[in-house]
Amino acid sequence: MTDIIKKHVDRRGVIKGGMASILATGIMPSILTSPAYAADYLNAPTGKTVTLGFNVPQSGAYADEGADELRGYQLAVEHLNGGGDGGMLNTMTPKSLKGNGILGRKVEFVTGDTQTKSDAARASAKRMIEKDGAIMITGGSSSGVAIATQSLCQEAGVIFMAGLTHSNDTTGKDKRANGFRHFFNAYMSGAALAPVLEKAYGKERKAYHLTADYTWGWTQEASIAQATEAIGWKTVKKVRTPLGAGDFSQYITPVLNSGADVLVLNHYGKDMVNSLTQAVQFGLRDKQVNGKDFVIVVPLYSRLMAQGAGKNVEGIFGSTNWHWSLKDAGSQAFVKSFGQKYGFPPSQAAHTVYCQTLLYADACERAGTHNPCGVAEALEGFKFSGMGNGDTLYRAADHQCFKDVLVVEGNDKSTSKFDLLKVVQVVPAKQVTYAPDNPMFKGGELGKCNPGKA
Amino acid sequence: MAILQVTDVNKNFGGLRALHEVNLDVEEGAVHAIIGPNGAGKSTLLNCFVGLLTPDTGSVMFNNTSLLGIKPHEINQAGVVRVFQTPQIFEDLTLLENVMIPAFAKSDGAFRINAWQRMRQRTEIRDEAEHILEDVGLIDQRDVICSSLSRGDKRRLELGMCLIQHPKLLLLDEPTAGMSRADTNSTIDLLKKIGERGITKIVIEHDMHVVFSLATRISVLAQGTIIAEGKPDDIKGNPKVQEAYLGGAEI
Amino acid sequence: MDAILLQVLNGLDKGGAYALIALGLTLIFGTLGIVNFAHGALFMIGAFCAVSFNKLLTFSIKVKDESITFFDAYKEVPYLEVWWGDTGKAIIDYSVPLSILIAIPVMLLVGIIMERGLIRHFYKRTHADQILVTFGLAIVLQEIIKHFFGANPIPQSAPEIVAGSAAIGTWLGLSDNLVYPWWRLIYLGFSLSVIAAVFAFLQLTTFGMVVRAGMHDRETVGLLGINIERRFTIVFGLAAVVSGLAGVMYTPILPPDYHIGMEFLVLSFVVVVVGGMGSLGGAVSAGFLLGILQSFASMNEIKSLIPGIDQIIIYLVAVVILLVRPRGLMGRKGVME
Amino acid sequence: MSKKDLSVEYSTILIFALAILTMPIWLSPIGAGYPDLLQKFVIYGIFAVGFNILFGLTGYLSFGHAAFLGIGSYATVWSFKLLGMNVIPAVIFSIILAGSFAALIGYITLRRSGIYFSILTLAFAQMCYNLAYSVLTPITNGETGLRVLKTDPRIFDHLFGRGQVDGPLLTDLFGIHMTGYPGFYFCAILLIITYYIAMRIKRSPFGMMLKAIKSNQTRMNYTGFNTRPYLQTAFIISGMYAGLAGSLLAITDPLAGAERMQWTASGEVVLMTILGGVGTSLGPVLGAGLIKYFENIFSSYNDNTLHAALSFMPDWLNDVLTIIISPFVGSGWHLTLGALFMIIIIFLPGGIMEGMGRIIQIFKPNKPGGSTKTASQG
Repeated sequence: MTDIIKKHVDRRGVIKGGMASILATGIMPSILTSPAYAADYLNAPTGKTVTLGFNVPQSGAYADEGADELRGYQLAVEHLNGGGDGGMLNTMTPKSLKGNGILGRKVEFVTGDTQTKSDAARASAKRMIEKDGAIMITGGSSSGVAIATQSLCQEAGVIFMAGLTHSNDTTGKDKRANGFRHFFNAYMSGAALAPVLEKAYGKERKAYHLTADYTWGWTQEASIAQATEAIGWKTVKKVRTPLGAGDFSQYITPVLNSGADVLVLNHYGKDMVNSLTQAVQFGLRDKQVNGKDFVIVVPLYSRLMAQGAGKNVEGIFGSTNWHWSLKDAGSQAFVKSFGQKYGFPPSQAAHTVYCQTLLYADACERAGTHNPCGVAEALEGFKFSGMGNGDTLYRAADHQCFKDVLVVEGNDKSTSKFDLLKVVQVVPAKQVTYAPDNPMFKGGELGKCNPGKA
Repeated sequence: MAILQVTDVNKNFGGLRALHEVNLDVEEGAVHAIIGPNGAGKSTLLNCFVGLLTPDTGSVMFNNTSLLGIKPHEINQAGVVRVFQTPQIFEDLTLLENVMIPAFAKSDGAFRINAWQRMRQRTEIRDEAEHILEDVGLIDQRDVICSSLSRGDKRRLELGMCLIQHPKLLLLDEPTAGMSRADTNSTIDLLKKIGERGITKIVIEHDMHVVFSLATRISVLAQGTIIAEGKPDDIKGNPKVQEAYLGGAEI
Repeated sequence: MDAILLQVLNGLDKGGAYALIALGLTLIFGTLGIVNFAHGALFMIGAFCAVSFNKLLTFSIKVKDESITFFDAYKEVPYLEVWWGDTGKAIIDYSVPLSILIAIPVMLLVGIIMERGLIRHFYKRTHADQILVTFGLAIVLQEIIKHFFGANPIPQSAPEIVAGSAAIGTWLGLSDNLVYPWWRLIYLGFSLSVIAAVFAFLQLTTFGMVVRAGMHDRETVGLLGINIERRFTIVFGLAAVVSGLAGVMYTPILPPDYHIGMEFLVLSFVVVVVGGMGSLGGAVSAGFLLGILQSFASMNEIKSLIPGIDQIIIYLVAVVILLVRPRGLMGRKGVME
Repeated sequence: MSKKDLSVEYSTILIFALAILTMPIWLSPIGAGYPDLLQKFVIYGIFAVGFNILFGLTGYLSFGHAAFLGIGSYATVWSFKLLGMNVIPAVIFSIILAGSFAALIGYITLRRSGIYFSILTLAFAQMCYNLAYSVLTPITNGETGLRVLKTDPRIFDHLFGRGQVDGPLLTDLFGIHMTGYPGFYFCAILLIITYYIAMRIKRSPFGMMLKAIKSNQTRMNYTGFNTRPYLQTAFIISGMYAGLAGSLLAITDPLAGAERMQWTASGEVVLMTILGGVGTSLGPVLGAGLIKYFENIFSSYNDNTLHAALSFMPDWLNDVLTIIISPFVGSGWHLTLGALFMIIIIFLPGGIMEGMGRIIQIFKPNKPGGSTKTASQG
């Protein structure tokens, strides 16, 4: 009923908006110049603004991570609109962005709370699409939510730029044509970690896995087990633990007698904080097994988790997507603008969503349209650098970014509360790259891009 | 013939002997009073009739079928209906509803899903309920929620709820306990009036005024055994009863 | 053998925690007849007593790290260390056990304010109303804590001297692998002594006698002309202290965040109900029973037999017990039926 | 009861239907007039109405009703996967499956009453949730949630030559896609039907028996009723309502996640019902709407949108108000919700419906004899 009326208004708005942007920027509006992509797609921006949807957890266990993501987004919007010091706009190459919004339209945004639940995340994303007219959805801090939102965006016909999602499935068996991931994944964690672990702990190791009993946990368990077995380690046991178990003692004590000398914690967030804290309390790190020091590995780290686990993380290896202490120009520019705006360094969550927002905007500029199909084509196979992870490729086959991965260690000489992790090695992209038909990523299909209602 | 036959009922609570070899025959149409001092086992006996307690030994036969081991609602469906010592009514519902519900039990049985029927389609039940409310003198308050009734009115309502079921045997557990003299008298009148319907009644009562105005037969229970049984006049003069009541000033 | 002994210890330790959390809840249930969905929030406030106390102790001199220019990175040295050197350090080290001292008055106050300000107006209301109002309160308390402390867990460490594990196996001449964290042993001892103290208080004092009588038959006690209202307030305060202390002592095991109370809420209800409504002994035995069963169900041998059993064991046991024993282990007839 | 009652009944349902069907219009000004939220309003309305048949009428407080919601969703998605994207078999399949689960769980849990019943239902729902999240992943697709894939059999779709779909797979009712507004109207019509059924149940002899069980179960037994089958029936009916609601969730958005079964979801419907008014017909629908509104709209405010919303004010006032309001919206929406629970229940023991009743009382001319409570038909 009402939306029919609205659509009439909108059609007229398209022309007006187009005229306005000619006048405002003096550039030929790309809508007219790129006939390959229809101008009539879902939520096509009509006025002088374009709306992005930032869908992050604001309540629940990952609320702090969500808050940091929002900071990253707001910074990105500021920079896109030409505010602030420009951040990575100054370092990104190649770059089509001009600091005047996206395609001359001022960037606006709406926010929502995913509650780290698939249902709530989808409801929130739907609100952004249906009510607020968002042309792109981004965010998420767990793989379940990201996958659920990604498939929603595919069905609805908008672009989804994934936030924090580490499961292989996001760009594996659940990949979608409208979805893109900048963050690294469990396979990359394994591939990056294994050589470092081999160097530090040798080839003769027996690993015991504690794994969060849901899809992300399983893919990480499989990835790490595969990577470590490749360097000669044996996997003694893989034990699944319920999500949110709280007290892990009943899963930790069997480790003592298992003959294993490495404990791999495939946990994230609160589960990881708890299981690590308790494992250390059980004296695992003081133990000697098979004549070697017992060690713990946490394949996926985040600074907030390290903060939660306190000094228990000291000396424990893990991997991360990005860290503020990196010295390359892109990272420095981002840390500088983030630090000056908020007074503390950004987390990897803030970094990945900042990059995602910029990458989306840049793709729009290059495609000359917001049409998801155009944007997707522009992103596919896009090679860029200067965004903190070296030379990066957005692979066309699965919409996954291939870039350097960091192996980090809990800092035992931290000087401030931000200085909890130190970068041990920057693993080059080549080492973590895999074929699109790798068995761990098989089974899915990108399908065709969906521009929404025509 | 006896509508209710109680044979050799024994009931012990732990070591306490509550009922011992109780035998009781209630004739159809009778108003049979069971009297006795506190703790004599009157309520225990009544509880054995309605499935609240199961005797250790003995039998309770109603119309030649056993009442033991069957559920309370089955006993009710068989025609044995009880008025409780503290009124058991539906406090959150209106008086009319309170009386209509038992009528449904009578007409629709122990369970029936009549979820699509409108209440008003059951005018026969409604008319009957209004009639009963008239009988117990509460028709003016038919749409009042019961929790606001006085205790005496609640008792009368409960009596009405039992009457609408057309019981074959009505068990009355101290129907006038805690009532004023005026209320007691009006209850007696009411019970007398329904007595004309030919319902067999067992009455447990302390108030001898009530007992002797109503009962056609009396059993005296003391320390779990029946010590005397007979017509009211016989009981009045019975020395064992006098003794049981310690002088029996009331009698 | 070791594995079984360790799981028994785990079970006892869990059981102690469950019992302690359930104890306060069943006290409130039994005496006040209140379905308190804010009980988890009390546990959470207790935990944050420890956090705040630690923050207070580690109030620091901030020295700007000049090497970082983009944002304010500080080297932090707590004032206590500056003033008192190693003594100060030691005090900070003991912040968790020391925070019990402030948690007791704080929790008592919280409990009394809650009871006086809110709960007492709900004694006569339906359970549904009680659930809604206490649930609302729990959310409000959580959000307030989240506002000040964030959503991320905040680690609290046990004192250095008990940070490691006790070599139980070596003492007993068994395997070296039989070790157990000191702090968990302390927690077990602590929960047992708190439970004992609550029982002693209820059994040996006249106040306790009245409360027990109240749990048995609230109306009669009211009729005896005893000022039951004031006692209710104190009982609520006591329950708040017990759950608060459980929270304080649990912080080194589980770094607290604002949501920690909700995670224990369902569990504590299950424990109380399995134990039987209004029965303190029931709650304690149910706590230990569920703790031990949960530990054993998580053993690899059993998990491989019945996959996923460790995820549902608590609920499964609850169902079985409630079907076999209609009012839980030690419940009485007519309480919240 | 006369013809007048009958016309009251029909006009009630007519007004209700009108109000529901015009929601897209009158909810737009407060920012709730978009399909997804409208769908959520009516779907959770159905859930709460069904829950109220059990809780409101019999007083049995189930803390595990979300299990049936989840089962309904899973059943629907499986129906899509196996049979095809038509919603009719999906709805029927869900209701039957949820009803059977309710029959089974009810058979066990209804042996107990009061809090023991609540904990038993909670235990069953939590078992469902925990297993669905992990061990049962082959059936439920665990954390990610069950979705329809192009590779699924969808027998009937292929049979009728609609197997190959170019775009996304959409649920349909004989060609009409059940997303957006058509989806809303489909759900709305079902809400109106189920609301009418619930109203009829409440006013039927059966409903009266349920109310009588709530009031005094002992009396019911001694009045000759076998109460267990009554309770069992009520439990199954409300389980079927939950199954329908779950099915509609999956129809309007073909994904079934395990979180739908968690105790917090069961708690949510309890809160909706109490907030709206236990035992009233309309209350649960209002409660559901209010909670969903908070969850979706209040959570979406941030400083920017607040500034924009208050832009009609002078700048300084705008800034001050933004600072004051912002802790209560966005990430603080839980705080507002919690405070709202407390305020409503402290001042209005009967929930929103009591509040509305009081407002109506103010405008009504004083009636004599207000001291005696009379039954309200509602």
